[in-house]
Amino acid sequence: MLSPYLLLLLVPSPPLAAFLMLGLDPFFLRRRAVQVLALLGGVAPFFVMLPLAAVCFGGECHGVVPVFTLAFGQSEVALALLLDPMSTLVGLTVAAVGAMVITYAIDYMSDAGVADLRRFFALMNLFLAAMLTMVLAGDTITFFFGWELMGLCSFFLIAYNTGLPQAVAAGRKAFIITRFADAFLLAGLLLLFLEANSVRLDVLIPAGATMTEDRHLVIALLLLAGALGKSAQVPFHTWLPSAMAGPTPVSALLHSATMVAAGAFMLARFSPIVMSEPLVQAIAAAFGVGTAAFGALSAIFQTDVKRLLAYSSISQIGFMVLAVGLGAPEVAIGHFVVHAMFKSLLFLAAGDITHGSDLGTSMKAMRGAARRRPVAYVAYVAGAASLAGVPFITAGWWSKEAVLSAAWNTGPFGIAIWALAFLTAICTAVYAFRPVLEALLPEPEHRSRAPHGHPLALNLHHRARIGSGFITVPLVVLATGSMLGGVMVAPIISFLGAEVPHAPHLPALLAAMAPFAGLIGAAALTFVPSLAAAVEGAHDMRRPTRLDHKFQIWVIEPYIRLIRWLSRDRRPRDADLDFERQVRLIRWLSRGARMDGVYQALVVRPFVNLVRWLSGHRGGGVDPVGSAPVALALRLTQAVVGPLAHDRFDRFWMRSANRLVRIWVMARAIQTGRSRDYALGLALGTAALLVIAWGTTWN
Amino acid sequence: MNAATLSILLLLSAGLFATGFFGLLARRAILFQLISLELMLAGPALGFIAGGAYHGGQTGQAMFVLILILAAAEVALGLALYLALRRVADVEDADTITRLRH
Amino acid sequence: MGYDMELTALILLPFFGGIAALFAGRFGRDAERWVSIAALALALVILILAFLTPGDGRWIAFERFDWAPSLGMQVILAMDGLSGALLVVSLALGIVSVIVSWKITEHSGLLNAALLWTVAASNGVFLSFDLLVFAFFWELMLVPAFLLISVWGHGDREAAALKFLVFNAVAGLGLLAAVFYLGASGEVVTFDAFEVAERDIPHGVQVLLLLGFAAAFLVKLPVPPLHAWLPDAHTQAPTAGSILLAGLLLKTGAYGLFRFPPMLFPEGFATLAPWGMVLGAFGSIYGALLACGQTDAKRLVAYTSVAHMSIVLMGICGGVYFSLMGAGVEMVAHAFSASALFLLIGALYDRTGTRDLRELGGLQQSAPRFAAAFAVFFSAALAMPGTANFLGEALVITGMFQVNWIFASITLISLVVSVVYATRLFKRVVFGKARRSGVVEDLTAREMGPIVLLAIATLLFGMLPQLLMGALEGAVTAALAPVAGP
Amino acid sequence: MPSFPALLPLLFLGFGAVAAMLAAPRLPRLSRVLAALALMAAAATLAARLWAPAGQSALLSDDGLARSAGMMVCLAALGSLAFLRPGGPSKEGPALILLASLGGLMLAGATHAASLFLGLELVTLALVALFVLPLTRAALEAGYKFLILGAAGAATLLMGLALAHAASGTADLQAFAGRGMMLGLATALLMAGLCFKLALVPFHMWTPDAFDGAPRAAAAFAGAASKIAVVAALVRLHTLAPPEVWAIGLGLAGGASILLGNLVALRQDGIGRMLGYSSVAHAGYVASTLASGAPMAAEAALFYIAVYAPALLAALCVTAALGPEARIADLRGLVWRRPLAGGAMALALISLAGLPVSAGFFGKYIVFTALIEGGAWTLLAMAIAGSALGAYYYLRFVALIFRRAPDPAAPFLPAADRLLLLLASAATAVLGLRPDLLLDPLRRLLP
Repeated sequence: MLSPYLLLLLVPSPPLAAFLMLGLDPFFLRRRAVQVLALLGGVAPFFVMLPLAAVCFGGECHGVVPVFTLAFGQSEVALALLLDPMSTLVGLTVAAVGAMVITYAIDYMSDAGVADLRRFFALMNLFLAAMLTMVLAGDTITFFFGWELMGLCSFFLIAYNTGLPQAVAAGRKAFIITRFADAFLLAGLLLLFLEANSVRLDVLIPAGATMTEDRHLVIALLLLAGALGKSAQVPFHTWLPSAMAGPTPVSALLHSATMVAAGAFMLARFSPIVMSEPLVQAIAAAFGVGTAAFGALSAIFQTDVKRLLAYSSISQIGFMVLAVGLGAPEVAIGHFVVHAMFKSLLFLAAGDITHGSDLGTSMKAMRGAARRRPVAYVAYVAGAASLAGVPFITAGWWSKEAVLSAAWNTGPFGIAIWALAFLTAICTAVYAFRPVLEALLPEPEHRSRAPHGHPLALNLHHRARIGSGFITVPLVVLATGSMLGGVMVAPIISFLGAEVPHAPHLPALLAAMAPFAGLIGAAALTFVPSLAAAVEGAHDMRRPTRLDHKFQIWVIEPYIRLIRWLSRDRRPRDADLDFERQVRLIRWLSRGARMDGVYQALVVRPFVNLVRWLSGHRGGGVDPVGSAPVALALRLTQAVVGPLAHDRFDRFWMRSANRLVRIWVMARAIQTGRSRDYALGLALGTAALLVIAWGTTWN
Repeated sequence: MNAATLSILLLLSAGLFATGFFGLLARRAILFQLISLELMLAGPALGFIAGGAYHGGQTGQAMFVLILILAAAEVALGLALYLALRRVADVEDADTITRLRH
Repeated sequence: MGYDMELTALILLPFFGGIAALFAGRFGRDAERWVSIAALALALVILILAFLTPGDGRWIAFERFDWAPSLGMQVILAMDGLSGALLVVSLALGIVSVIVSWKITEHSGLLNAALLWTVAASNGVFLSFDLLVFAFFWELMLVPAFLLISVWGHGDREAAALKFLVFNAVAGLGLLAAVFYLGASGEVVTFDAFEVAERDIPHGVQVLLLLGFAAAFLVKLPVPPLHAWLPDAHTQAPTAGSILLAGLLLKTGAYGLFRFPPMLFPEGFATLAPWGMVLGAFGSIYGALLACGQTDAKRLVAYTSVAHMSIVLMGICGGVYFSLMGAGVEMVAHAFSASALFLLIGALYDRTGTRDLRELGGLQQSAPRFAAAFAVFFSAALAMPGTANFLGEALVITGMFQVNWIFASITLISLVVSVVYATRLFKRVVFGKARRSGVVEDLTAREMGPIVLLAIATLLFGMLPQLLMGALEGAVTAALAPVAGP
Repeated sequence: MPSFPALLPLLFLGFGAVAAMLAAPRLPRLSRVLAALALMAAAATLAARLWAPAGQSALLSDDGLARSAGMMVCLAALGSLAFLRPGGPSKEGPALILLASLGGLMLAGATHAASLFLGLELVTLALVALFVLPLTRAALEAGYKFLILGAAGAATLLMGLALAHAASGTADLQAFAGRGMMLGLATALLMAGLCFKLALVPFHMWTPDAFDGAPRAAAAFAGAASKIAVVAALVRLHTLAPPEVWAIGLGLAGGASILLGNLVALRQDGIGRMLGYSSVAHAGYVASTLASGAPMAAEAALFYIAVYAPALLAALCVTAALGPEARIADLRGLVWRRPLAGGAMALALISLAGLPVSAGFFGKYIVFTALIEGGAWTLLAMAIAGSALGAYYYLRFVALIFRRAPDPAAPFLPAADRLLLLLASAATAVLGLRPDLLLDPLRRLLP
């Protein structure tokens, strides 16, 4: 009898088939055919997952389907797909979110050309297949295969708008940074393989957990680094906000709900290995909560909805990493599921609201949403509430509460972590509600004076053609999930085999208050004009704004005192300097702690210089994203290196050749052409021979 | 004839040879170079005669005759060349015949 | 031992096919091309038949007969999985290169002959176990390749061809001297590698001889600082030349290194292998960095070849099962992926007349098939899992972890840098707007054929690695045994 | 007492020379045919008697070495004759070639001072005359230099012979087999004379000028036929006399020749001069082979020079067709204009460079092997360095032969030239595949 687990093989197949059919060029496909194929490929995995999930929830939840076996010398490598509670849950979530996003994209992308549409959906389907493969992987090779393929798709999808230099540069940045982190993961996985002599997760994880050598620590750290990179955790986070240059469905699926969170999933997957080292655990928890706090703070000061959501993803995944670090991977998975729902919802709703606006995805484009796109706006509110963790009625509250409780329960350090996480929760609520409140503001005047017709009319035109059900259904489904999904959190955690952590009443109560505190903050930032202007102005060097008095007293003043104290500054206060400092603070936060600049200075510029030095070529243009310092550095190095063109070794060889030519010039001068000189040669030769003869026959 | 005489004669022949060689190196006129060549060939010829006289065979004399004949042939060729060179290139000085070089 | 002629035929068929192609042009349009393809296809069929007949375990096929007995020269042809895989590569790339140069009408008879002779000579290298015959084919390979570059190349082709030849011929002298020494130093003059391997050569002599062998192999590989010929040769060579250069000639260096040093000089190899790894580690980074700095697309790919072949060197010198297996896989994988990239860039050059990255762009919009093909081999260049390149590099890294984690880390760094250059190439060629190049015509059916073939090969060996790894098993174990001994 | 058949080749050549000279003024074409027939007859006789039992006379030895070398001399002379351009002021070329070959045959078989000297002088004087045949300024210059140096060299050799004769009382070359300072000095002088003919550094100065200025066919004779004869003489002699003198002297001269010849040829643009310097270098390989003292040195040296001859003949034949001042640029696209000439030239240069498929590869093999067997590591290093340089400059020319954009002007190739190119290329290619065809007989013929 066929095992029901064989269905596992079918899960990634539909999107893969869709990718192949869409990607193979010789087939001619019309627009409608492309959309149908894409939709089938995108939705089918969910329906394949359903019976599997049923089997799994029915209790028989450990199925391994071997794909094939490789003989590697002495060791055998068995590739397999694995069905266990974790992969079932995550797979189901990914399949569901993927189906929703692809459905949504049918409408959203409808004004693209057929060729671009094919490419887009081919890649989206490939991504879905890769992600499902990774989630269901039963061995490290398949796992890494999916993992890397996701990265590749991410590169292509961010750079979907190939004519846009920022998009291409953002794609490269994302790819390079994640690939850098993946190198750590690969190293970790290979070392694990060498330790356990197997790649099968069901063999390797128990084997890995029992290692007691230094290697264990190294492997755990390597895996952690890989996870941090993929999940855009500090210090690798810079790629994620840039990645928002991709289309909104891409951001919704890859760069929030699924791929980015894969790092947390990986940590949960390998938690028996990673988390049996207290040091690694502590590092993970520290990075998690630090990233969560940092991401939330940065998100507050964003003026672009998608970037805001990107920082939010960074922050929320920080919570998942924190949970894993606290030794509660099950809680992390719970948050993963919930986060996937509400974050994709937020992206989809925001995308729908801002679609076609000539303000792009700026916060201002949200204005008037309630009137223009009521469904999307309501969905957005639901998502934001879930993100902020409005108690009881949203799913977000349940999962976040589980994380906070886990922190509280960990002991004295846990309480510190809890405190930080609690503050983060407040910040979360602030940024979560900012777009919601922004949308209540009146629309800016110049919207209607868009140069190329009325964007709204354009959108309506497309919608009329495709039917807005493609937009509405995903929004409604995801909104429902974000609100009511909370009831699933506890079953999920217990299904994964862990206790649902419960905190005492006081911290729980405090945590429940956080969203409301955040709401107030958000209202202040939105409706107090000077504050709003300050946030706005922080992004624009040329328009410095004086901040509101109260904000000055409560936030800026302590900060400046702190800075003065830290830098031992005893000089009298200088208003301009103070102002400079406060602008710098906000700008620092809003640009993701300037890690981009740090990377630029520490990695990119030396790298480019090295390459230029080695290859000595006159460079063309470089990344337009923040390329000014690079260009300057290039100009400088060129002035020095320019004359020394080419590959150093090549130059060495060519110089030797030239030297040989010089010797040649000297050598040929011997041949003077005078017969007397020739005779002299003869005489000298004879004399030499005579001397030799004399010397050798002397006695 | 004893060994000492042979040595003296051989030294003489070597001296003749060396003188000829020196002439070849020192003189620039083609004609004198040809004369030096003759001298160079005379050296070994004397050597053969001396060797033949010392050892008492006919080989030395035979070689002497052979050398004379070939030296004559050589000089004949040389003179012919000299005339041709004068006609074609109008040169007497061997040092100016340096068109082929390097 | 059976006395079959199948292995001999694998060398002679392309050789005589080349002679036939030289004169076939008079008998009809494109006759020389069809003759060439027929010869190569026939050889491929013979090869496949040889695969299907059962061998003696270690060798799939084995032939031995006298060539010039007074010189100690025998024809010893033996094919195991490694040679077999490389022969498949060689014949397949031969066909590809004939197809690619279909449009070249200038002296096409000699062109096809040169292509076929290159294939024949490298087949000889892959099969010969008589060291003198090996050296013979080794040197022979240079001549047609030299012609390919210097006659049908671009730009300053003579200088590039000469540079290629001088580097390789000079380095080949080291091999020749060592081979001659081995032949002359025995009791009877023999170049039979199996017999030579039995000899007890003193350690110091082994090291010296190995240096002679390594000179030739490392230049051909090439590994920095001996790589200076490669970028020029690749840049100026015609597309078919680049394909054979990257796909075949470079592999002969790797093959030689894989096969002979562990077999003939086990102790000397053990002494020098760490230095080889250092060289490989340096080369893998150096090549990758330089690839990042190129503005000529072909030069860029040429430098990636330097990086990848350095990884192969590291794998071979690693001397453990995984690294050797990885080196073998990487050799085959790189043959396909680099050839394909050269093919694509060549096709682009035919259309736009430029390979300058600053002038190219916008393929995605104007030529989607082109872009898709680029995407596939772009993934291979940066060792995406699923391509054979990943398998090779991952195996090398695994092996390096067993040997020395520093080398493994360096390989990983080179892997990261590969993303930088690969995305740069992709950004400049496929993305962006068409700059000077204008709108580019998409790939034609004739160009698609080889590309699809190469893509299938790259992905097939990546997804079903047993196909390749099973074949390499014997050679890997053979290379392993002397080093791993107690 | 030598049998009549042993003398037959000499007779063929001698009478042929007389006949050719008589026919030359009126019937230059007949003169060429006669000369060719004489050479063929001599070669055929030698070939037929190749395996006959060895004989010995007072002056000449009739053994395998003499026969095989003589046969090769005749064949090489035939090759030179093939592209000796008829016409010009003097028509005695074929007769002179026959005389020179006669000298070569004597040199190859010489066991006595008289025959050695006679052979040497015959070759030198005939070559001088051949050099100046066109009576152009360049030819006269080359001839003059060769005459002056050749005579000086011959005198040096004679001085050595005289010393040996005085020391031992016999003019038989066996006289050198003794020991003592006198004999050592004699050997040195003898060696100087032979090194001159072989064009070893520093006795080589005449070679590039001759290859440049003299008719190519004459240069070909000087480079191929005469060198074969000298190598045969060296092979015969170098085992006799004080071995260290030979070894050190030949080793030094050979090593210097390899380095200097290859170095100076490096960037020569004149094809003739390049071949001249390369001929110095190749003579260096031969000399260092003999100096190595390996058991196989004799056959290696003969094999090498035999393999070198057809390549040189082909290269010079093509050069001759390109005109008196052929430069590298004249080769541009030659293979597209004249496929046979271009192909033969390319094959010849590849053979000189020692790359397969060409006899030169095995020439390199045999030289390297001899050096390894003899343990001459310094010479081996020099040979490797020289080959490295050689690869560069030969292939520089090959690259140009295959350059695209053909020049419409195609050089004229008479039928004899074409035949020569075909045969020489065939020999080079066949020996490049089956070196044992030549090496096995040589091995059995040499003592």
